[in-house]
Amino acid sequence: MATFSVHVTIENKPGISDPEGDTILNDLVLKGTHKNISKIKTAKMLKFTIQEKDKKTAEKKIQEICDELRIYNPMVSKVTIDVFE
Amino acid sequence: MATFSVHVTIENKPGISDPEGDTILNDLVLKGTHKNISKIKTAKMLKFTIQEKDKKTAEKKIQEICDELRIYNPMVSKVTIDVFE
Amino acid sequence: MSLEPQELEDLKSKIGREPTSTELQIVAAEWSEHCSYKSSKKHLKMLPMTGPLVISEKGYDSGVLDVGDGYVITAHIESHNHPSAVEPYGGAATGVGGVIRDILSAGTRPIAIFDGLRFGDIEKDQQARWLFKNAVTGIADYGNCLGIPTIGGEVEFDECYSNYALVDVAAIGFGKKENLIKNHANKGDLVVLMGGSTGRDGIGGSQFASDSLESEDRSAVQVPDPFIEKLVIEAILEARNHNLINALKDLGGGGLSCAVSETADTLGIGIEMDVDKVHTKESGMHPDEIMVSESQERMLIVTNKKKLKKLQEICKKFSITCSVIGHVTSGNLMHVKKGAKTFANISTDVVANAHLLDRPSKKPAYLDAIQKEKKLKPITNLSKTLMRLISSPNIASKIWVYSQYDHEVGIRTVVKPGKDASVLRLDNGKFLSAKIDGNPKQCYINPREGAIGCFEEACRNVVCTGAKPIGMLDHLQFGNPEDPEIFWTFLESLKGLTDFAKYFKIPCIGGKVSLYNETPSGPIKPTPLIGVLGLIDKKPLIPQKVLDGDSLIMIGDTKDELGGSEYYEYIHKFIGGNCPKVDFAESKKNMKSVLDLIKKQLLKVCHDCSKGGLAVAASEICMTNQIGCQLSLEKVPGEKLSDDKKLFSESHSRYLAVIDKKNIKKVEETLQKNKVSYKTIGKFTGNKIQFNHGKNTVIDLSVDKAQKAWVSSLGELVTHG
Amino acid sequence: MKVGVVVFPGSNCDRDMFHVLTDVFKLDAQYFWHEKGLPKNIDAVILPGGFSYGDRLRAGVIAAHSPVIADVQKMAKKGIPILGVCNGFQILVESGLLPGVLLKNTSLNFMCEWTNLIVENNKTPFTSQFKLYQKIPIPIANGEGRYYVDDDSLKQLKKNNQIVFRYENVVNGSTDRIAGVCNEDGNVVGMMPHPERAVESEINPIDNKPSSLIFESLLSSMGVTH
Ligand SMILES: Nc1ncnc2c1ncn2[C@@H]1O[C@H](COP(=O)(O)OP(=O)(O)O)[C@@H](O)[C@H]1O
Ligand SMILES: [Mg+2]
Repeated sequence: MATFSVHVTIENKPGISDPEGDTILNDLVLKGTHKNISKIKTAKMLKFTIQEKDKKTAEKKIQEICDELRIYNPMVSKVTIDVFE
Repeated sequence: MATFSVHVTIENKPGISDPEGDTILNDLVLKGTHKNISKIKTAKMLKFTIQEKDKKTAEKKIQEICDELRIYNPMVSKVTIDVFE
Repeated sequence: MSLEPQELEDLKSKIGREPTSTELQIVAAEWSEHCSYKSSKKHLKMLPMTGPLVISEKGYDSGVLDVGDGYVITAHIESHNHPSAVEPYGGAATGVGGVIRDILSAGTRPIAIFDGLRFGDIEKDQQARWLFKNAVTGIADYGNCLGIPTIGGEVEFDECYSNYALVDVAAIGFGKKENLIKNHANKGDLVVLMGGSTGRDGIGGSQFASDSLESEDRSAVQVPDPFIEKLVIEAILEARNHNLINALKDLGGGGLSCAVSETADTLGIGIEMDVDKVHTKESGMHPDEIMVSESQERMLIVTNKKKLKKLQEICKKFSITCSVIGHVTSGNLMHVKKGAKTFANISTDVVANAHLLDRPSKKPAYLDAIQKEKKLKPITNLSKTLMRLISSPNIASKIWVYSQYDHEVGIRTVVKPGKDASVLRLDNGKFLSAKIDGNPKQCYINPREGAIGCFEEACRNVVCTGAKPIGMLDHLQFGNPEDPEIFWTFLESLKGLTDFAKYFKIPCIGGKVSLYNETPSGPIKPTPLIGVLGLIDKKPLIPQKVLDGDSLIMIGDTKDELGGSEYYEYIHKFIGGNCPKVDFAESKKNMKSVLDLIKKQLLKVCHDCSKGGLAVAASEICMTNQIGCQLSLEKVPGEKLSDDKKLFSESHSRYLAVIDKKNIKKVEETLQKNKVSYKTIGKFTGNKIQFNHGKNTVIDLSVDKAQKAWVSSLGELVTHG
Repeated sequence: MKVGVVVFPGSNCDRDMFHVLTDVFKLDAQYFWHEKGLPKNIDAVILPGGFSYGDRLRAGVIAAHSPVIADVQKMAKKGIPILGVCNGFQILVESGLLPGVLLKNTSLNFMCEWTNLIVENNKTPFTSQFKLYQKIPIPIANGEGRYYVDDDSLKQLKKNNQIVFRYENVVNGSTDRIAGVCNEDGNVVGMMPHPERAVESEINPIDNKPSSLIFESLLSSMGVTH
């Protein structure tokens, strides 16, 4: 068994609006001197520490947990899973 | 000029507690069948799309923006910046 | 964290030996200004603390008032200035958490929160805006999650708070008198720590609060966990219902050190405890760290062996950890062990009773010059001036703030925020009215009269709802008390408050002193904050819709008192002048008359004149009712004054009352009988706010336009810069 | 007639709801802690508002995994009236009993204010006493109250008459101004505004009668005449 750090990034699916990202962009960033930013998207990340036999299984397990426990809402969000050792 | 995607991950500094991560772990994940998870940490991510001449400058610019606009409070949080092309 | 050299000597002579390192930590925490009140305690005694409704028993961290029929209310006020200045979200949130636990520790359920917020000039200063926005979110996230309504407060901006923040929070609790915790303990009783785990976060917080910001201690950042606090509240109240609690104490500044030593000292017992039994966030914490950690959301319970099991069951139900950390001993020693090894063994009356100081005081040099009036630039367009005031951050509606707070949860809120005081219904059919007020601009110019003014203003706000003031909370916030000039302003404010409280027989039921409020550019202006609680036996005045043809009566005299006014400071950028003074006899007469009128149900709306004076108060009635008003300045009661002074003077003891035509006669009868200075000064009609002087129109503003600016300008400023 | 009020860790409108059920409408109400099941003799279930599990991860998602939800699901199938208010609505959505999802308000802030609802479906056990399109003055208090469904689901909702309440004006960016929905059978209803805060005239500055009809409807659906 080894310990893995698995990062789950939850963000809105394309087409779903992200008022928070838009607000940070329009009311904060573009009001300043930084005009070369064209988009900001927000996401939430969960960093799991998991004991598993290998990287692959760790990823699979976390994907299962995310689906089963509705860590993200599939109607509006998608997840990306990255495993680190 | 090229377009870069810059991911800013904001999370509590080590030693500063993360009640949300604890609740997700204790009240959701560990209540299920997944006992091999030992820790969950939450983080927030902002994905910037920026026009810059190179990767290095893009990273520097974003760091500046985050500091100047107080996107995070350095007393509590730390940021990690990753640049993608 | 350390003691002053002479304090160390004092400690050594009291215990007759060298203190251990743990003892030093414990004593330093407990003897800090924040926990010991060493600069202020001798003087605070002057405030009247008793009265027919006051219930005082040992060990309560909040004031208790009997509201009849077997019910009590509890109240307390706190600030979290230093933490909020560096981490406004967490600082403000944990401030709410702390004051709530004070209410809980008397055995009452918290039913309302108030917040008083002060920052630098948000129009110019981005840092101030950031602090403000995050402090509001912190309070919202915490109070909303607990399900305790935040029903009132105040917001003020002044350059004296640049790079700093004053975040004051007050809370009110309610319960049955028979359910109050009667703090007691017997030898062999168990000492239980319940709630959040103890961690390295917030180590040295109370010391931090007693230092000025430069020496900031970064470990003092606390992460709020309102979810645990909510569980702690429910678990404590359930345990109280099962009579499982002999004594109860919240953990605040000074952490376990203060909670254990103060509990032992007030109950006249000793406590032996083992730091290994404390549930911690991380392993390897040193006993010193465990004793002074200010981790949030913790309560200390004294129970006994028979009750323990049930207590543990309740904690388990709510998934909160509870650890038996020690037991009650005879004698008065606080004995801290780690396993078998002793780390501290010291008499609690030494720990809990710091050497009180008699600090020197001296009238500040600036005070004489500042009360001189200055010749001001004449203003040609007073409509524009009023419009600017209405949209200014200090006067604009605070709806952007209170609409982020759940102010309805608990279904008690009869008069909602946005008017003067808010009103809650109580289970015995009575109503409780409350408001907090401060006014540093006036207190700076005249510390004594300014403080009295805050007290009277809070009373006025409560009186406007039909409530008789029954109790007061004071929060005295000043700079470094070691500076005699600052200490003088502290004493003057305190004396003023004492005089007013005695004259009106309003007991002080609690308070807090916060010193060392220094910003990078010097001390803050004196900022006493006064909370007043009022009781309504029968019916509150719930503002009714103002209609065409209703009359506006002004009660109370307008005087040449514009020192510290928004008109002088915001419009003319002039700090100084004649500070408004409360005439006690007149104040009493006016309060009584307003209460009479409300009791007789003769008023539709009652609003006090405060910031921005008559002009703003009358406009507020127009804007909230979306109706115009024609006012005659020559009728305004009081001294002969220029139009601008009549409009914007901030003299105290003044009320505006809206009256249905048919009631005018009866109203006048009452006012004449009470020998009150009053006049009918206006009539509601149309859609313009119009102030006339004889035939001249001095101010002419569209209600719609004014209302839009008043409602939205603060939110616009915060969100869009 | 027994109404169950389910309490989750962090529920905070449970006592308000209980007061309204028992003191105002004289119903026999009982609290049920989320870890236990519900007895068979319950005639209606209410999931009150609050911050179950501190709204962590997403409002309602952790509570949706509570043991009690399995029983709520069974009762829903049996046609027993179930009402979720605010956080209760979020829990019903997260447990799949109601369609859609509740997102952060477009203002990004918690919003506590009075607003008007329009009754769009008066065939549910909680709306039967309303006239269609009747107006209800009522307070909202939420941070994640923006109802969202995609276009196809919205069509479905409309087709099945599942939209129960709409806001009169745009309040928080909800799809089609939706404030409350029901399941296909109509017995499970979720709404973001708080009817329990609006049924007593003392605390309702506008008009307490419309909100009362929500509870009157429940009484009548259970065959109680008031
Ligand atoms: N920080 C705040 N939190 C909650 N309510 C607030 C806050 N600031 C102002 N309010 C509310 O807005 C209204 C006006 O406040 P304020 O201008 O201080 O009143 P007054 O001048 O009567 O003392 C009051 O109802 C008050 O409770
Ligand atoms: Mg007022």
